[in-house]
Amino acid sequence: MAGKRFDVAGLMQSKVTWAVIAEALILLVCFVIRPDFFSISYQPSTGMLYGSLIDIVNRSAEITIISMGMTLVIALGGTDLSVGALVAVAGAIALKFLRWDVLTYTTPGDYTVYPYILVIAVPLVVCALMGLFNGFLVAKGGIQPIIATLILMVCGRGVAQILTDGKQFTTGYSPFRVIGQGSFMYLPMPIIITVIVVVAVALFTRKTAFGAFVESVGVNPSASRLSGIKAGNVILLVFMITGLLSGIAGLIYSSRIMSNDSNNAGLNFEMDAILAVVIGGTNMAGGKFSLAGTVIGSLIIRTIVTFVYYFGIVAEATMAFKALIIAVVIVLQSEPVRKYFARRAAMKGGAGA
Amino acid sequence: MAGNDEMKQSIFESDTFKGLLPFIGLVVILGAMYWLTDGRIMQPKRLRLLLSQVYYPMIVATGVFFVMTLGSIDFTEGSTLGVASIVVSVLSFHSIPLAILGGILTGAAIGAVNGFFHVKFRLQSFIVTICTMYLFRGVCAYFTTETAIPASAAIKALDSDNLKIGITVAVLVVAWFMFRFTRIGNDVKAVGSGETAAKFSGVRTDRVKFLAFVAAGALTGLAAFVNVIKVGSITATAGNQLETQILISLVLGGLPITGGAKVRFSNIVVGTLMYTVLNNGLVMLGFESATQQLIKGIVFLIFVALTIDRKALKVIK
Amino acid sequence: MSGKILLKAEHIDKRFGITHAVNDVSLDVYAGEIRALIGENGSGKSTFCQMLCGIYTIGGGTFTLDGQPVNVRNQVEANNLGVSIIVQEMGTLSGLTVAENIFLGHEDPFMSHGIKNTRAMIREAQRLLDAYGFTNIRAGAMIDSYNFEDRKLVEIVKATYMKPKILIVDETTTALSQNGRLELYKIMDAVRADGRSVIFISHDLGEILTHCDTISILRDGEYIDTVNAKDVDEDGLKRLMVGREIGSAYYRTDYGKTVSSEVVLSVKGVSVPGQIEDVSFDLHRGEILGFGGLSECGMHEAGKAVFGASLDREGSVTLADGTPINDIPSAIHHSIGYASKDRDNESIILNESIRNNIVLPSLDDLAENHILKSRKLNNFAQEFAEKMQTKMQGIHQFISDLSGGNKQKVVLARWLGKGSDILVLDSPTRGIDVKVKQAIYALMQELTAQGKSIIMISEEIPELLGMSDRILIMKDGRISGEFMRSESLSEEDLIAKMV
Amino acid sequence: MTGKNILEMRGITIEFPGVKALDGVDFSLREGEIHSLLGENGAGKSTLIKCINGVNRKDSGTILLDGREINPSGPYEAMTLGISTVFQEVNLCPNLSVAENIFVGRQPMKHGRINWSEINRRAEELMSRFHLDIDVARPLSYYSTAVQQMTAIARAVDVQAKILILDEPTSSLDENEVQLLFSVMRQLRDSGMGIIFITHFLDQIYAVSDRMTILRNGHLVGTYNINELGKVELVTKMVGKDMDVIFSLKRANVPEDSPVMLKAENIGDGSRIDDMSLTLRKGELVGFAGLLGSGRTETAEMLFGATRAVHGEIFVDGEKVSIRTPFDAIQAEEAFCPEDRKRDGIIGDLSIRENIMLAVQSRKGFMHPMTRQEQTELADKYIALLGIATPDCEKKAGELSGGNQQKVILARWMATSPKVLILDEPTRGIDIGAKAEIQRLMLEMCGEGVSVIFISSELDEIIRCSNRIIIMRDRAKVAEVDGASCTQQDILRIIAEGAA
Repeated sequence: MAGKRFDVAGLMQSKVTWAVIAEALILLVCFVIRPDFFSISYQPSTGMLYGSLIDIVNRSAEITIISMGMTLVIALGGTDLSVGALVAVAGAIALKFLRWDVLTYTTPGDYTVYPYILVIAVPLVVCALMGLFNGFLVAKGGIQPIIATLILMVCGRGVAQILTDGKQFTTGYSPFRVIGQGSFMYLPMPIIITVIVVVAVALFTRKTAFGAFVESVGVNPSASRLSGIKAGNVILLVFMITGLLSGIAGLIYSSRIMSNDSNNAGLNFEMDAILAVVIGGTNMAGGKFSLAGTVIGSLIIRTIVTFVYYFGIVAEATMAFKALIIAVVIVLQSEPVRKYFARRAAMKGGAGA
Repeated sequence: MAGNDEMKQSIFESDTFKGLLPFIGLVVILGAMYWLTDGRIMQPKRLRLLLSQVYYPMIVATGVFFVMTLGSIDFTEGSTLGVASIVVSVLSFHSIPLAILGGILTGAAIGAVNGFFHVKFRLQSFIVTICTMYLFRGVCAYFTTETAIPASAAIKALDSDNLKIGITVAVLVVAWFMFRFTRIGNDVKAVGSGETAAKFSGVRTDRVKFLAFVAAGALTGLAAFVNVIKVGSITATAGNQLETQILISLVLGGLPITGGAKVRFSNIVVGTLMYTVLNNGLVMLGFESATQQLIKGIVFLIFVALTIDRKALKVIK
Repeated sequence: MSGKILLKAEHIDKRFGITHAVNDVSLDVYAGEIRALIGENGSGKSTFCQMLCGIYTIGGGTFTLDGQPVNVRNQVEANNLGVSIIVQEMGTLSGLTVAENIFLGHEDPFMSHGIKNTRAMIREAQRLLDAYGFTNIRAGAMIDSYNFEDRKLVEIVKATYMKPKILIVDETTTALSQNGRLELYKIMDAVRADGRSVIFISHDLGEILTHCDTISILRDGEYIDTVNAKDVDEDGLKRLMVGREIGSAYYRTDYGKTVSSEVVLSVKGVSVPGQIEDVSFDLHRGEILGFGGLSECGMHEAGKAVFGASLDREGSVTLADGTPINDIPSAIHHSIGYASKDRDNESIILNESIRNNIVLPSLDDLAENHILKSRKLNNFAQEFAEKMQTKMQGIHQFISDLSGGNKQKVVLARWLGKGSDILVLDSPTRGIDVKVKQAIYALMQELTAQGKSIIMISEEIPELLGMSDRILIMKDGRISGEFMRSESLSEEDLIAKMV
Repeated sequence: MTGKNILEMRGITIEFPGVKALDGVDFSLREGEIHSLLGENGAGKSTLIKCINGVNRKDSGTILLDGREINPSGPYEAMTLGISTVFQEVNLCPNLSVAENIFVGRQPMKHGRINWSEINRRAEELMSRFHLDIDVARPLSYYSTAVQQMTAIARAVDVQAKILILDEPTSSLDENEVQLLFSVMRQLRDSGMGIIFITHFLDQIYAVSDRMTILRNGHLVGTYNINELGKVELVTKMVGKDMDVIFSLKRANVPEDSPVMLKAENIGDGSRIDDMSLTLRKGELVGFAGLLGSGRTETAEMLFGATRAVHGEIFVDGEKVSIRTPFDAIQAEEAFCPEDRKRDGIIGDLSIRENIMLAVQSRKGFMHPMTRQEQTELADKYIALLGIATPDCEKKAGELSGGNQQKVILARWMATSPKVLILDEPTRGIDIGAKAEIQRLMLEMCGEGVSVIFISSELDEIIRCSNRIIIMRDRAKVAEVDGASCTQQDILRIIAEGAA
């Protein structure tokens, strides 16, 4: 009897519960308004399943992937504001390698100038290095993460533009198209990539002790150091992972538009990723993190946007609408509210017993 | 013990040096720009242009200064400026004083929303203000996407340096006075340095925090008035990226991101000036915007590396 | 004493760099007395004597011996004037024989036509040694063949054989065995009996009290006092030496003090869910009310509750005039001060200057028409930081640089400055070293003497027993026992109520 | 006094979800005795009582009343069997009269109507047995708590109880009332009733009871005659921590030929400590005494690599080691409990399990993770070994008391089985029980061959535990004294005045 009562209170205390409830509620509203929101159909022409739910997951790919890294950064007690800029950088480099010949051939065709492997690898390596640079400023330079990453946030897009001479390339190279628009096992490729990334990050943090180290450094760096954890290396690695994941997101993004867009690619991604992590129940002050929560957080953000599009709410209000719902979720998750509900749950449970 | 450490600290680590660094930085950047532009940047016309870009960021920065002294952060300046500008423009057709008042009240209301959620629900200001940033940017976009909102001719007629300088200086003087000579400054600093201890010393921390956000909003609302005078009509991009600009300005000015006792009022003035001079100088030198961003990033990096207080690594509230 | 001043020191002064080793010391040594000179290390007693006998030059002031000024450049000159010293460190020269050491600088009687009559010298030295009873020392042997103690004995001979008017014995006894000491005491007694004087420096207060007539105390280079050995005991001397009590005597020693029946604060039925339950007590004027218990017994929360700092508090906390205390600002406004157990988080603002930490609660009082003046704040902070003897570089120093004890002093300075009449001190001496503890205990007594009341919450039972007028023991959130101050109260009594 | 057992309980076990409230407890009550039941809150006293009167069902074990097995299903059945309970909160009706309260539920009837005069007469009789001359017709609320208590007892007595259970009856009584109650209790005892008495007040136990039974964490500690056990021993038994342990701690015995385990030669950090040397032998405990800022902590930090020694050499177990970071020190099998537990020791938001496994894991490197099960086993082992008070190993370490946090940190390091353990103020700010336990653990580890450096501001504990004491002053070692032969005064003097 006591056990059960505790569980209710405990669940009410958990932010992840609230995130799941919120997502369920939003979907429920969608269902009530438009029952066909949930329909999924097979489209032979593209060989893909099609439907709003698929679309939500597909479109949330970039934020989900980035927020995996962001979860770790936030668990360390930091933030990474540069991820959006890195998305732009990754796209710029990929397109540069695909279309180095842009001066001679003007129409984009199904070809690449440099080997495809470089098109994929170089952006990822560069983004990982830029992440490492962030990590270096934080771990070795002792600069607060928010400021350290602000530097790349400010000049990252500049770098992307310089790399592409301020030009916007387009490409028609079909293997590149696969990343963002292809399919595998009836599912859009970004979903597959997202699943792989989420599983990889989850395995890496939970099947090794890395996750525990991240949490430990996030809660108390000094005690962690004295327990023998090389806090600096943990920080470096986490920022590098985040950089790498931003690179992956950047490739997906540019593959979707088959182009690079240094000004708008990844715009506000840092904010979305941070929100996803926070909605997912990871505390900004660092410590315990929940990757599953983050995935749900990211889905919530995307669901809201899809909802807005789907029901034709004025496009201009999308942002306001999104903010409003997120605000509600976050308020529901806030400590005073959770405590209030936990107390009520405990009281009810107690009365029942 | 402490004494010894102090003596062993290199001059670069000393607080005095760090306190002076923003000033040195400003002089260096001014000097470099003067030299690189062959003195063109100091021409009266250029100088006026430069100053005209200083007014409203400086007013906004003054408000944000209080928030950041708390150790909090505010990302809403841009969207607040946008929304408040719309209000000012619309009201300007009725009465100018009403427009000013409306702008300030709009800003204060947005600040109050931020403060309320930050204080009542114990949410990090970071998160709260990201949400409200989206929210009010959305509101701003909703009203301005179709057409830009024009302001009345009457308000545009006010465009004079004297007025703008007057407002800016008045804001700075009043804020400086409050920060330096009243309880407010002390309370804000105390909360930034140690919230619990401040509470146990009798500071009404929740009220202080709430008021700081309201002040930041109200000043942004006032800045919106100055902005409207200058631009005359409001588009969807009004105040875009202002929050980042203010953040960078204040950090360049030497404001520790964690707030607290080491903030100086001069951070506002020096930081904003430094940012604007750098910005203008780079434009005058004819750099592309991409290169400008890169240079700004590098300058910022150098400054941060030199000025940051490494002892105070902690999360932003 | 005999009343005749043998040695008169006037305004003696000496600096080593920035250290003021001896600061304007004036004292008289009478003929026929053994005068002890005591003080902590670095109090300047050795320096003082070493100036007298020419080891150091005199930095300022004058010594007058028997009406004759003494300003010598080396020990030999001093000897000639009748001042000899047995120094703390090794005073013999190796590579010389015992006899040569004894007559160093006074070889003249043994010289004839530039040739030293070694045998005569040795004979004379041996005679002296025998006369002193140090028969095991051979005057012709090299000094190096003797151990430290024997060499000291040789020094004694050297210093006294020619009957100096003033014999200075600087920390010699520590190097001597019991027998050696007895010999030395005998020699000192003989000097005194002869109407000459001894200046005796030692750390062993017992020895000083038994063998000296008068005792002069120096502290930090300054002359403090001269007392008769008969009139003081060791504790008294220690007090004079360090300027405060040390050792076990730092708690209160009074028992049976009657506490005023005037209630200044009354706590009724205070509960904080999960922390304390139904706690009621009265605090009287001028009382130290101790709270004890195990860590989780709720006593810390009780302290917070009094200060209005508890969330979800039930029950009432009222002042004598019925003013309710429900939140921190009203507590502070009504003269309640609070020093938290969690000093770094709840008491001081770590990243702030000492000044701002001290003035924080008093800002409203210091403001004139809501305007604060820097100078006023500085003076205020300076005054109370000094009152608490805070060790700091200045009031603008950051408090994070201070030691735990000094941080606590700043906290107390803050509430002193605020003029709080009721102080809630939670674990006031936690993590603080002995000297500061003493200062805090002394302050608590001083404050209660002024009619202020203190609630002292402590995990240290001796502290509770030592300082409280009344002790409340808490257990599981309730008050489980009450004890009045009494000598017969033991730790076990309190523990029995705690567990 | 030496009457036969009227109540015997054997192997009583009661489980609540997640906890064993009682675990195989034996208890017996004789005829004509007052038997005190003692234990801390949560020790299982109330559960035992509730088991006797049928409120709680036992999961196993037997209850014999006068040799017959009983299994009361509730207080009423228990009462009919002759077991009456007076609870802490008197469960009477304040609006009814004293007499009514005594007879409620079993009012004497006469011609189908309640016989009021009979009730009042018998009630008066009962009360007068307790030397209480009161008007039994008045409502109960008219009287003091003591009378109410007596009424409850009277009710119990009138049902011809053989066993009377008094649960904390004295907590709301004043001294005179307590004496009154005691005299009633004695009277009832002399009439052959067996009384089980529960109270928190140790004095009262000694004043009134014949025997006592002590419970701890649901286990039986023992049953004792009242003159068998002194107050301090009693408390000791109740809390399970030996208060006397403090006085009986024996410093570690280090053989003459014990090898040197840690040797530091002229180490210095370039600013605060210059030229510090020390040796530490296997199984030896060396205390560091000195004021704060005397260099104790700085030295320890250097030995552990928390601050880097810029010169000098460190040898562990005869081998020269390079210790630049704590990680190196852990590889060299050192362990360090820092002075500031909150800042440098405990990782508050993580669970006890994670806190304990941290050092072991960091020594292994993160690519060789321990499984969840291994972690839990490790944590549970040390929770049990060190007696960390927690429901399970998943509780957040930050929510523990100071003493338990310190034990968690100690467990973290014990789990690495270090050769050298450095403890900086391990007993600061924790309560006496935990202090004693930590000292005991420290000495036990010495006994197992671990070399310990123990830094403390409390001189008596340093003297009590150390084989040797290094005294520091002004950031240098000024003296090294033998732990067995020095006194507090000696150390104080050296601290105050420097070495003689």
